[in-house]
Amino acid sequence: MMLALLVAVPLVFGLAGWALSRRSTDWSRWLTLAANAVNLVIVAVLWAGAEGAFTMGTQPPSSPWLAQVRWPWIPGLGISFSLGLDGLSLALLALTAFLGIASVLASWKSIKEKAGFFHFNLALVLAGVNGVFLATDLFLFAFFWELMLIPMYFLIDLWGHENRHRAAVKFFLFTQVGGLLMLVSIIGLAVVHSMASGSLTFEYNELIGTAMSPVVGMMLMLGFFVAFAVKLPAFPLHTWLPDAHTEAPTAGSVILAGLLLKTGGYGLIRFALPLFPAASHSIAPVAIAMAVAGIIYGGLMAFSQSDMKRLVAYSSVSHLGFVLLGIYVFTSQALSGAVLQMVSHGISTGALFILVGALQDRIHTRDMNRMGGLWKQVPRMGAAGLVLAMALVGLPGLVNFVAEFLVLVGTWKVSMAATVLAGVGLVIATVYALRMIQMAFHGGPREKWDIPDLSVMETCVLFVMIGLLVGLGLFPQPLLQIVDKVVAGVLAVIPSGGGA
Amino acid sequence: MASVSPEYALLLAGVLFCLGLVGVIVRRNLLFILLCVEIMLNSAGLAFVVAGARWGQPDGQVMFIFLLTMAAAEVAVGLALLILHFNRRKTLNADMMGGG
Amino acid sequence: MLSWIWCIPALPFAGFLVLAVFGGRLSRTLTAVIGAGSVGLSFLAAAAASALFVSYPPAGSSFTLLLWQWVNMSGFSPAISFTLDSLSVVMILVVTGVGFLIHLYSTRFMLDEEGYSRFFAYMNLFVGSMLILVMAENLLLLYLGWEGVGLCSYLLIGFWYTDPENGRSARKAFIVTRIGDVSLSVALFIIATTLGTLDVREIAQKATAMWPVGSTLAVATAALLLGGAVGKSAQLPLQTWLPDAMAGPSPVSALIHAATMVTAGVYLIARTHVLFQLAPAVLLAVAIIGAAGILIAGLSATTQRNIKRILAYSTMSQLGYMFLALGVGAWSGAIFHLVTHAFFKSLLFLGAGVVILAMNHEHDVFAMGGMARKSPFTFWTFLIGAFALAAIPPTTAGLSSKDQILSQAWQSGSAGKVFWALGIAGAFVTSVYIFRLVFIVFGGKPRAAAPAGHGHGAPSGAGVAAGKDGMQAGAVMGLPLFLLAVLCLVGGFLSFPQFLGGKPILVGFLQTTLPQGSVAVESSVQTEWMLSIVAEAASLLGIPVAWLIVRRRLRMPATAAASVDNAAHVRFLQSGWGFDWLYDRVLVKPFMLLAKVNARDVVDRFFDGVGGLNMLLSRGLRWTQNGRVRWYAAGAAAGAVLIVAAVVLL
Amino acid sequence: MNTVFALSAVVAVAATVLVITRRSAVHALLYLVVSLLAVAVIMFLLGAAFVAALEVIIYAGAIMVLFVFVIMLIGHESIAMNPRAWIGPSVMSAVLLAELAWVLARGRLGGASVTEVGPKQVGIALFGPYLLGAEMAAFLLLAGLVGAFHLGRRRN
Amino acid sequence: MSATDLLGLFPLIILAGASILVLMAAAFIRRLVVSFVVTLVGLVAALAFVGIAWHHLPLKVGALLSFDGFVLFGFVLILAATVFVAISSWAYLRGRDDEGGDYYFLLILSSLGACILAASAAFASFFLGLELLSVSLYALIGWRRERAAGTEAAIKYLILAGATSAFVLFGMALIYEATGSMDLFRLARISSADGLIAPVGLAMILVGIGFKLAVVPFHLWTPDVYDGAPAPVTAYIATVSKGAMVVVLARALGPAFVGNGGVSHVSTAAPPLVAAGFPWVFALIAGLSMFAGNLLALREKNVKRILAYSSIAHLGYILVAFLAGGPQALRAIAFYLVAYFTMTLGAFAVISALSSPEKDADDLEDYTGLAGRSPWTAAMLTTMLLSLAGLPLTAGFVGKFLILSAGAGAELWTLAVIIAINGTISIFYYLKIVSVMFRGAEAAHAGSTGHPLPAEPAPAGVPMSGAVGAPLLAAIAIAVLALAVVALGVYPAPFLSIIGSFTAAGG
Repeated sequence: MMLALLVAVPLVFGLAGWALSRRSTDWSRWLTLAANAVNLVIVAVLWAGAEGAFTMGTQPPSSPWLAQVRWPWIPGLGISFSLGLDGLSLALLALTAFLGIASVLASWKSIKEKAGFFHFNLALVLAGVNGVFLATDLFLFAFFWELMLIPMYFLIDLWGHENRHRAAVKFFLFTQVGGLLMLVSIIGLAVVHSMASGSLTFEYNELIGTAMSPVVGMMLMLGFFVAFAVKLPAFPLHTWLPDAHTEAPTAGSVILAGLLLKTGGYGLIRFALPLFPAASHSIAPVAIAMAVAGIIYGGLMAFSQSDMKRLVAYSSVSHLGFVLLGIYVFTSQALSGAVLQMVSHGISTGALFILVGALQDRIHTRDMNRMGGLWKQVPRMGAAGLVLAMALVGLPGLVNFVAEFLVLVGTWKVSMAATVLAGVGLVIATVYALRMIQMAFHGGPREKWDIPDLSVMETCVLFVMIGLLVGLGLFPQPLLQIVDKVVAGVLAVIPSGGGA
Repeated sequence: MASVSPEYALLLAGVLFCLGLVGVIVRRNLLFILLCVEIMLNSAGLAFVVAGARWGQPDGQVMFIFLLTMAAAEVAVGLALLILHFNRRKTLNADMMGGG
Repeated sequence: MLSWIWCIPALPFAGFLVLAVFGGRLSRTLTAVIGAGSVGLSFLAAAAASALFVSYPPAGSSFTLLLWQWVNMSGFSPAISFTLDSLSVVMILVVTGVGFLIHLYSTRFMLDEEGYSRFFAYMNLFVGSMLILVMAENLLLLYLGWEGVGLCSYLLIGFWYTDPENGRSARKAFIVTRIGDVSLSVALFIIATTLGTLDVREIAQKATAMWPVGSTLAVATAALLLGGAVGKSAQLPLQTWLPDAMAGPSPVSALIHAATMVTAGVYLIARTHVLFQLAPAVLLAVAIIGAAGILIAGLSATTQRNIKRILAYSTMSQLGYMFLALGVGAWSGAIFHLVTHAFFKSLLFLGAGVVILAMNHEHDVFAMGGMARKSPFTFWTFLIGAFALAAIPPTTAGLSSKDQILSQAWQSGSAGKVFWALGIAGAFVTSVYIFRLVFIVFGGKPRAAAPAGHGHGAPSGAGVAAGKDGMQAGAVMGLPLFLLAVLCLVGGFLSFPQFLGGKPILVGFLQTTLPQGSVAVESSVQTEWMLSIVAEAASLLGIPVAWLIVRRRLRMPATAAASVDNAAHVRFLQSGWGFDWLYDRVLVKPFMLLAKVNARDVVDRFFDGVGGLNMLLSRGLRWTQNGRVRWYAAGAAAGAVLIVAAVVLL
Repeated sequence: MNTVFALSAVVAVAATVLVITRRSAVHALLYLVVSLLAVAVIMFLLGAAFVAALEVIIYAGAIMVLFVFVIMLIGHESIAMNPRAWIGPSVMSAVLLAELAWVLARGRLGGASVTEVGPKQVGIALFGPYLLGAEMAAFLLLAGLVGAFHLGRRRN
Repeated sequence: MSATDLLGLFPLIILAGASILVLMAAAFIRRLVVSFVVTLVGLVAALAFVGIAWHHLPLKVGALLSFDGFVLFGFVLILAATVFVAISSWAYLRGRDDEGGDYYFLLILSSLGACILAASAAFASFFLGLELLSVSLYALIGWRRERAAGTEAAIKYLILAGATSAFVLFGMALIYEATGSMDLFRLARISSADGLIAPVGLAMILVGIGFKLAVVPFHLWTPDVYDGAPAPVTAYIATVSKGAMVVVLARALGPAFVGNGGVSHVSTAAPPLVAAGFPWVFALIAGLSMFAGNLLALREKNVKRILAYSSIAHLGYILVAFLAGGPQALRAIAFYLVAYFTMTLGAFAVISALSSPEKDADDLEDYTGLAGRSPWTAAMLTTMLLSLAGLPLTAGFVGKFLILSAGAGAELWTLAVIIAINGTISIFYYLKIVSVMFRGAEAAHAGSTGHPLPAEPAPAGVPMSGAVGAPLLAAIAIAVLALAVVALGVYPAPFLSIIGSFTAAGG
């Protein structure tokens, strides 16, 4: 019931806000904010319940789910509206609600025209993302998966920057081709299952463990893999990301980087691995190679950008390489690290985009060649930028470090080469992060800017996010504990998985 | 009434059909194109008659009659359109038609 | 009893937080009080803790304070926990003690700079991180402090951020050390995955139990740890960042790039000496690196013009001594030299700071001169520092520690003799470059009139006026100089050579953490005498040589001087043996090129191609839509032909 | 295989060829009438006297007259054809024809003879089982009529 | 035939009667509204009688017509579509000095033809229905005599329809000659046993079918005719004439594919048709149609032509399901037809609502800033386009899903992947239109509107503005269609069960 609310609340509030925005656009803002607040509360309640379940062990060992909802939807096709919550979903749902609030606040002033429609789209994306994180019916999953795209497309296409139209379409096409292939795979899986069991169903819990020939398994798995690799984005399929990130409005970038990319990693952990353990295991080397390539290539690209948002975008490519790496080495540390990395990257990059957005609102450019010496002007921005740059670097004390370290520790057992190369990636991260700080805030002012420092609201948002980064950096354990069960469950089914 | 092998008659129909087809594709003059369509239809009719004769059933001829009516209707509308077109464009050249 | 030691690092952090949040709105006085005060308190706490530790030694002569479990996973559960043993006690005393003095000095030195609070925020953050580094119970926490000090070093080198050149130096420092850090982190991966713990003590036990001496894993681990150490301690081959790091304010150089951070590498090796003992090859490498470093850096120092660069190279060469000590297994000797070095090198830097301020931010020694007359107090303190560095009586600091190192080198097997010889040569070079500096800067009469400041931050007219002389600068800047000078004079007695009737207090104290190494076999008094006499001779010989060099150089006409300076070997030495040039060609340039070439993601071109292909096909197909009914009919006919063909043939 | 059939077949083909090659619409029309008559003869030979008559009356008569009217209305223009335009289509239909011929050849050539089907049977069939069809045909004509009426109407 | 069998005829009879009535009424009262109302009543009545016939399935009227659930489903589809076309035609013809009597007459007749086609059981009825449909359409396409494009479109359509009908007829003749049967359902049982003549005949019939479905390579006429015809008529061609043909195709040839796994299973005890390589032909046609349609649309700037091309692709999708065979596939086809009808009708309804007497609103330019001028219309059109693109919350998504499942069920993996790829390609041009609609709105904000249509007459532009008569009705129709699209997309379950009963009943 509560799970359904997580999806319904943003939807309803968003619609209401849109409708009321004819009267005053503030309605849409407040309502979207409220929707996320409500969601945050719900998540908190669920989390408390989960903690209880862990401490008291009340959670039935049989089912991995902390909570479930299942209503008939299209019985004729064995499709039901079924949602399931476990630690992984919980962590990401929390992230969603949090970033939702952050993005609304961040774009409070900057969105002036068609604010009602804007916030409706925002709410719709969030609803879709929540749905993705909760769906345990594969059709429903695909449904939400595609659902996320449309409002995101509008966010980019209507409120984006110079080349928004091209970027929006590019984003849509890339994700769509993956999505449709995944749909084919989903159907294929259901068909294979029905041939074996005689009953057509799309229910995750029933499809799991479907026996199939290696070839079929590989084919179907590839469908999923491509979809998620595009979304993640993994190395050769990443090129939509820089454009989309660069052109999207601040809130869009935050959602995109903070949440949509996470759906890729989530999909891999939730579906690609458990549904096709054998195939996943056999493709692991490729995935690891892609991951490492992404880490290094992304860093290199980030270094060579002069557009600040592009730089951050490419840094995302690099950092999500760690997620892919952590997922496909099949060790508990690495996998937990990957999840942690998703959360940390969500927060840090989100914050970074908020910062860059704030900067762009003031000086109307993202070109770092025109910045420089801004620290004098806007010390608070500078300080925030510095901390976030350190998050990119993976400085200890911030959660990003814990995540990356876990991933690498886990990877070492499997592939030393990958670990070392990823380490090189960390050095490159240092290079581009410092370059960003240097070009934007340090050095002499290249142009005369006379701009206000962060507003109170922006400061608060960023302060909270940075606080979270540090807090989780020193106390990551609660989060790790929440996902621990999921990690164990996933690795249990992988042939060589479960490596301590 | 000496017997006529249906196959040869069918062959003849085929020949006529193909000639009509060639005409439709080759001729630029809309009037000719319509004529050629008529040839094709007529050959189809012939084929029906042949088939009917082959089985000694009236159905073939019935179909021919239907075909005849259809041809008539088609020609009526077609020629009307033709005139309309000619009055506007002052030519019947099919390739002078717009579109594409 | 010691459960409150968490506040030793906590105090500077608190200071940092306060300054970071309210920095802008605080008065300079208040800032100074908070900035220096937090470190001062931390020093008192450290002192108290040490006192308690000494008077009531805890069980196992080490006390561990577990704050909370950082990560808790099967086979990987590092904690946030501090440990207090003899080594860390020594370290925290040095860090907080010297740190406090330098803070005190800075309150005056930086007074005229803008970003006053920013400076102290960074400095406090640094002290905090350094304390975490030395108090960390497990290597992951140590790594946290390790990166923290790296960050602070970056921030403080680039403190005057408006000058891009400083930014460059700062980035260089961070990135180069970062390379070492990666090697260190890989070492951590090996330890974590194979030994299943990062707790230093457990590592010691398990490693000795699981890894035979010279086993691959042991060697690899030790080598990787060494990689980290050379990065931080600016030893070969990652030493190139330190001279550039002098772009930062003098107190920064004193604290971070002389007294504390750069010695972290030494500390790390000492901490994990068990692993190194398991890898003799690596241990030898440490010694070689050290020995080489002594000479390479020392020789470079003899040709520098920038006063701070001279000191920087000197630091590298002194760190070389420490590494040499570690290499020959004289752990406590290394730490001893670390301590004394902290005394005299920070003294030298602070003195240099006064001079620079007086010269209105002029760094070229040849533009200076006659400082002795202008500011006698600075001169005398600086001179003491110089003596200490050159290990010449009456100062004892450098003397005893270096003497110990050399004697242990001598005793450490066959290679030891070579190392000893190199050490002696190093001693000679040391006194040459330091006294060259002294003669040029303090001797003679003022050469170039103090040129206009290089304009870091505010015009520091007040700085010049005040900075003329430490004394006139008032107690605030004078006191630290004085105290450090005293420490240089007496510091050696912490472990005065026994044949001179000294007591190895420090060494004995460290015993509990660091085994005596080869010092155990105390060699005969005669050898001891012989060794130290030779060393002294070498050092003393340096002074006249330096005098000759300086005199010749100063008598030269400008052109000749220029030609000398431009001589190939001089420039080679000045450039620090051309390492920068090498790295620039081999690493930096190619990286830049790659980045430049691929600025527009080449992968994307492929996808553009796909899109273009679609558009191309589209255009091609549109050609079929030419509006000609005859053509359309032909299409249909063709279709008919094909279908019939398919049906007939299939 | 009697000569009459062969003869009329030849005539039909020849006339049709002329139809599609004439420049002048009137000539083509006349040739088409000829070919239709030939076809009528063949139908007669096939024992379908009734439709043979219809062929002559309606096709050669009524429909062709329509064409004549149109030609009178708009005067016949002659549009040049370029000879090379013939190649493709001719080849294509040749292929089609070949396929057809081959198929027929694989069939039973010179097989069963045909039986005559008189007008009576046709009438019975048309207004028996095909009654609905007749109705539909009626509506078909009506549709054509109305359509032509609308299109032919002058602007009012 | 018994009396109850006549029940099946009633809808047809009523249609015929209605057509005459319209003609009469037009003769006396030359008012557009009258013809419209009569038409509407006739269609509704026919629908009602379909409901009655529903309870007495299966019915067989002589040799020519037979009725089963799927046929009645087709009737409902055709009649409902005609109702919507009639409505938007009313709004469209208004102010084009036309009393529309014979327009509606022909509209009804073509629907009658479509119904006959759907219900046909013999060659004769198949052919007559086909022709009735075509001949009525000739005039409807060229309806606006003043527009050259219309006339030329009509001529093209007439010539091609005539030629392809000749193919169909010749094919029928061949089959009749070979098998002696003119039973439509005999087609599915054609096998090599019938010699080679019969398959060739079937191949020639396919030419005619392909022409009506506008699939490669018989698709070339589509853009010109869609462009030239009046918007409502275009909608009619896009939906009814294709739908009827799909129904009859599924009835006549569907059985040939039942039970076999489609192309990949040629060997397994497959029905004769399969042996004759027809599956390959269909597979090829389907794949080519998808690619050709979507690729052609990529660079198109004319909305009507874009929709023409996209319809080619959509028929390709349907053919995949047809190829899969079996009840699953039949259900998929049925649902996709409904979805396709709804969204296509909706799109064209918007277009015709936006069209001015001078010109149809078909340039992409005309849509810049639509969202700014009349947000509701823009929203409706967006819904339709997103549905055509097959995105969730719309019927298109579920439809595509069903098609894919049908394909996967028959293990037509290649075609399934081709669908996926094409789904992506198509996104590009659908989004292009959507983007333009909103983009201009921004331009309007910036002060420079693109090329806005005159706000009047754009009745649906302000559907809630209480405009009377035609515009209001058209607006309501559009709203209904949009709602249907969303409803089918969000909660298709009940509708699927209805379809299930249709396809099952007396099938």
